[in-house]
Amino acid sequence: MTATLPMYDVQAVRADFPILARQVNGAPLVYLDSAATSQKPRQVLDALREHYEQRNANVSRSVHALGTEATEAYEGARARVAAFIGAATAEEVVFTKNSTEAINLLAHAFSERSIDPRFRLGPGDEIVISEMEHHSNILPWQLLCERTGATLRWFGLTDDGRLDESDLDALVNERTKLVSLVHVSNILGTVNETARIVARAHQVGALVMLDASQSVPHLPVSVSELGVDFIAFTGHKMCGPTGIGALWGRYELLLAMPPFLGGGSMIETVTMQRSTYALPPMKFEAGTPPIAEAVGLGAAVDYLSAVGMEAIHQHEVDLAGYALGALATVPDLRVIGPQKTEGRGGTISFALGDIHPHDVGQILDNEGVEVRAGHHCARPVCARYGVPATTRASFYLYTTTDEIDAMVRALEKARKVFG
Amino acid sequence: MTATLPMYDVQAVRADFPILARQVNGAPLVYLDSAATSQKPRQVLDALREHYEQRNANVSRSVHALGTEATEAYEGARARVAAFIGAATAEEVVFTKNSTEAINLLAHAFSERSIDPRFRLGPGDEIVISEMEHHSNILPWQLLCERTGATLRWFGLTDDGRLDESDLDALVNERTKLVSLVHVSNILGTVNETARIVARAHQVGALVMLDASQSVPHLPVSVSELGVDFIAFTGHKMCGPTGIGALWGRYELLLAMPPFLGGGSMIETVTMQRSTYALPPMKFEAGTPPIAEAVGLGAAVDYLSAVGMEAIHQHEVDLAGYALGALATVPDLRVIGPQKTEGRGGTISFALGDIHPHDVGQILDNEGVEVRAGHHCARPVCARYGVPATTRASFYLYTTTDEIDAMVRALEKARKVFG
Amino acid sequence: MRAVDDLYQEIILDHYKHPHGRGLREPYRAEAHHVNPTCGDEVTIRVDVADDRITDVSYEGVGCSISQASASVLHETMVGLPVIEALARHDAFAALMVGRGQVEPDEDVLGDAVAFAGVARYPARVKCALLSWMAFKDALARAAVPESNVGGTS
Amino acid sequence: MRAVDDLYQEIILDHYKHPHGRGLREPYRAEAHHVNPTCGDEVTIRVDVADDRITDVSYEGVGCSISQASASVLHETMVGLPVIEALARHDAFAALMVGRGQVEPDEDVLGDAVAFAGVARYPARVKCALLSWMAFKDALARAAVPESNVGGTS
Ligand SMILES: Cc1ncc(COP(=O)(O)O)c(C=O)c1O
Ligand SMILES: Cc1ncc(COP(=O)(O)O)c(C=O)c1O
Repeated sequence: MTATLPMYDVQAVRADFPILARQVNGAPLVYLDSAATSQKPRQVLDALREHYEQRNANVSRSVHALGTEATEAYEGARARVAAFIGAATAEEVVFTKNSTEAINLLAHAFSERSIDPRFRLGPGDEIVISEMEHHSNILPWQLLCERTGATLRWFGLTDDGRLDESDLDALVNERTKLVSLVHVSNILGTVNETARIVARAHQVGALVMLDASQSVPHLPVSVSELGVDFIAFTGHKMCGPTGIGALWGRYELLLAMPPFLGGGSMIETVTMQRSTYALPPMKFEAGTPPIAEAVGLGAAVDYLSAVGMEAIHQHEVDLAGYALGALATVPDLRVIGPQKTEGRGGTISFALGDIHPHDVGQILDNEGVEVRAGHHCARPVCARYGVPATTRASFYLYTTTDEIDAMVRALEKARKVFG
Repeated sequence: MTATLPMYDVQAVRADFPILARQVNGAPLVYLDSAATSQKPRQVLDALREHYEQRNANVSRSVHALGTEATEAYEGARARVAAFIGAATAEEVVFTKNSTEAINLLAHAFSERSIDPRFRLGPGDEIVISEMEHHSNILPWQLLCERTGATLRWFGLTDDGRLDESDLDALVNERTKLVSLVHVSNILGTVNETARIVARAHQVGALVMLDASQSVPHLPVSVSELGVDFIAFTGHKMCGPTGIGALWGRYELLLAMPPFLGGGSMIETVTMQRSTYALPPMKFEAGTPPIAEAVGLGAAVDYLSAVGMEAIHQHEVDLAGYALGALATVPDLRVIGPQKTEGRGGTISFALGDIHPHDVGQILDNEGVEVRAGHHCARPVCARYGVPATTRASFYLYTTTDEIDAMVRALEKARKVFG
Repeated sequence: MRAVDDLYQEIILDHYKHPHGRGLREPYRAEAHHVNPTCGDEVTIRVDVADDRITDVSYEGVGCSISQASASVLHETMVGLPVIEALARHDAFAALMVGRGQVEPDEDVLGDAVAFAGVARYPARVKCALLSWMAFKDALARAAVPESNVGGTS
Repeated sequence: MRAVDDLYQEIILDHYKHPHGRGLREPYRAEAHHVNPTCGDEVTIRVDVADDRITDVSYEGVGCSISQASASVLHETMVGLPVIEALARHDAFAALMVGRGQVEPDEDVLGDAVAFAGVARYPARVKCALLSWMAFKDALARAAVPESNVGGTS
């Protein structure tokens, strides 16, 4: 077990995150809940403030200089986000308020009335997800199936926390209209291999969406290499502000989709009788968008790129290896999800004997160690592995092995109190 | 004409807004586009930064101290916003990304499948809006009528820029399910009297929504006094951040409405087969909400309350009076909308001869005067008054009579260039 | 251990490790099932009533020490009480829980339940402590209506 | 006047006040209607072509000085050109407009249209300058397809 990770200056990174200097319950903050939301570097907070103090105005609507500067900042952020995920053009990036809205936006493109057959969905048609999904990639499809009479199907999970692809050809078939899968699990840490599933989906003419909420922040992601049709991700998990997320989609598909929210800025022309719509991405950005938040996300993407996504990913894999080793020394501790670093990221769920995760989390919190306890918006995963909830530690670019040590020490205390 | 407005210390207010120290095209910034978006006081920017630097965490999901602090900040903001609009309880305030989402949320509550008859909508049923609406209060209803086969009807406008209520009893009738009206027009500045319309709507069993995007920022608004069922408003127009808005609704109605976006945090329990939903407001807040933005909006509401909504409104009425007087001195200038201060706010649209508003706006911008030129997302209003677009000056708590004078001087230049 | 000792009082840990009256029993007049949506904890509560007195509170569920102990204390403190007193005790407990540490607990009304006073300073855990108590109140309300949803869920 | 003089060149104001070739005329091979959704400006452009040459560009619309003058210059500069040169001129103009002031205009290719070079530094006005030119390109594309949408909208 190596306690030092060469080539990656985690202390320099930490110095950029003001909150890491904080104390919690009299102990230094040990923030191990980045899968819920990440902390923000000074660079992002400065960009937000500078935007509001220097060029705050509404976008896309004014001829005035302030409005032009705001629009350039907003569209500039779109271009940077597009480049970050390897999109063909900036126009393929639709800003939403979070991943959840992005997924719902896509879900609302499907209906029985759709003119484009790819988005026509009714009884007999199928949507395929998995048992590993976050609720935000379950509920929109359950609601869609209720609206349309289509059928929801899903991949099961193997005992070691991976997608069970044994049934692939039966599950993804001629009736399948969309396969929507989590790229990296927010509870198990699993990084899903998608190539076979994408190939099969496209073979039967289905579209493919990846819920990339936990991959875009942590790994180099290229939509063109993935070969998928849509991805969704969210700013607050990738060093950006809350209130912003994105749907990326192939432009041709965005063109074919009907609008979702109606309102200002998504129109071409409006009369009381009828209206026509703007082109994507505007068509999907009704109302005043999260302007400053987009600017903040642009700054976040710059920050992550400067550190290097490859380096961040390697750092997290190293931390995961270190943590799996350290957790193995805790009696009665069972890791739920992949036990090795292969095909996993820096998010680890576990059970500590039969101590309830709330109690584990509370004792850890008392030592300043912030982990999450609960079902992590992925109840079906908990059900699959026979636990009501888990304790989850999740790492990011600023996490250190010392913090993992602090967690392990606190776990011993939890065992004492509830032993 | 009084050039000084007693009892209101506009210079003290201006000192709180860092952007007002800026230059535009070599001239001091004269920001007369607050109806598009307002500027932000230091107090709001400080609250945002402090949130991210001190208590950034995801909400409603963690037992840890940081998550608890973030949740209390978020729910505290909800309580302050609720108090600001005179809501009965904090749970009646649903946070959205902007007004537009709030209106769409309500629109999606209506369907042919609704169990509650108040939200059941199909062929033969009617939704009533007006010709004075912002596109964000037109498109959601056009799209809803397309989905359900219901009919959209609307109040016309009088020549002096007011709702034409002469047809009220025919327009709002037994078939009406909802009346959704703008409270204060973003283009004409008109403050709509709503009492008669609300009484008639309730008499026939219809619900009433007010688009309060331009009233909540500028006047004292009490939902209980208005007697309506829903209002929508948006943070960025009321000194708050972008990326946050709200739907207020009577709790009993929110309870009866189906969820809109599906995802994390809006559930009670989830299985792959089916899910149940949380109570309002959570039911409507899928995914990670705009947390820092809510905190910022809470700070904005505190700031506005400290200045005093009555004082702000009076200041704007005084400014409107001053501006109407000053604009009357400009040859060929025609105000579109109410010509007197009675029943209007501090937003004034006008035509300057046949100079296109883009050109007017450009010349003004060259002098640092930022007004908006266009249809202001209210094309039907432009059509009604026979103009393709207008030039619009809109005031707020930080606007001065000197700024209005600067605009009038710049209008003379526009006349020279295009005369 | 620092502040967390306040939360995990001896008496709470005792009830957690040795729950009283656990298990669902017959006969019962009404039942309620509550879920804590943020963590997935669940409880089912059955109430039996005779002559305006609580004759049994039986329960089953999954949850943390606080939610389990509070169900155990609920059983302990409610069985044998006149319904009207049970309601008063419920209200005093709920007021204590949402009081953010500002409400002075009255041991005469609350009995062992005063041990939960520390929970009020942990807003994230208040729902845990209240889970079974809220289900109890629901069940009791149903018990008051003759022939209501016996065995139904909330 | 400061920088805005760059934008409102004499020649642009001239075309605005005295537009050339304005009005919709017959005959025409194709038509296109474009709208600027942010301000509501509109233009209808008709193109007539004979022997691979632009024989007429007629137009009508509402809009600001920049959009009106650019339609007038479009007419002036395109009529009489071989289609292939018209397309090259269109592309040079579009490149100039989106060039943010970094593209050096070539007066030989652009003619009077060079006067619009200043617009490139006003991103909010670029759409105004391009409105009629984009409609022209659409109409021309339609003119190339025999029997296509004559009289249709974009
Ligand atoms: C009257 C009115 N309604 C609705 C809106 C839409 O608000 P938002 O763009 O924040 O959704 C606006 C402002 O743009 C408005 O002025
Ligand atoms: C895998 C996954 N999908 C979707 C989401 C939803 O993201 P958001 O809450 O920002 O909408 C999350 C995080 O909460 C997630 O981890």
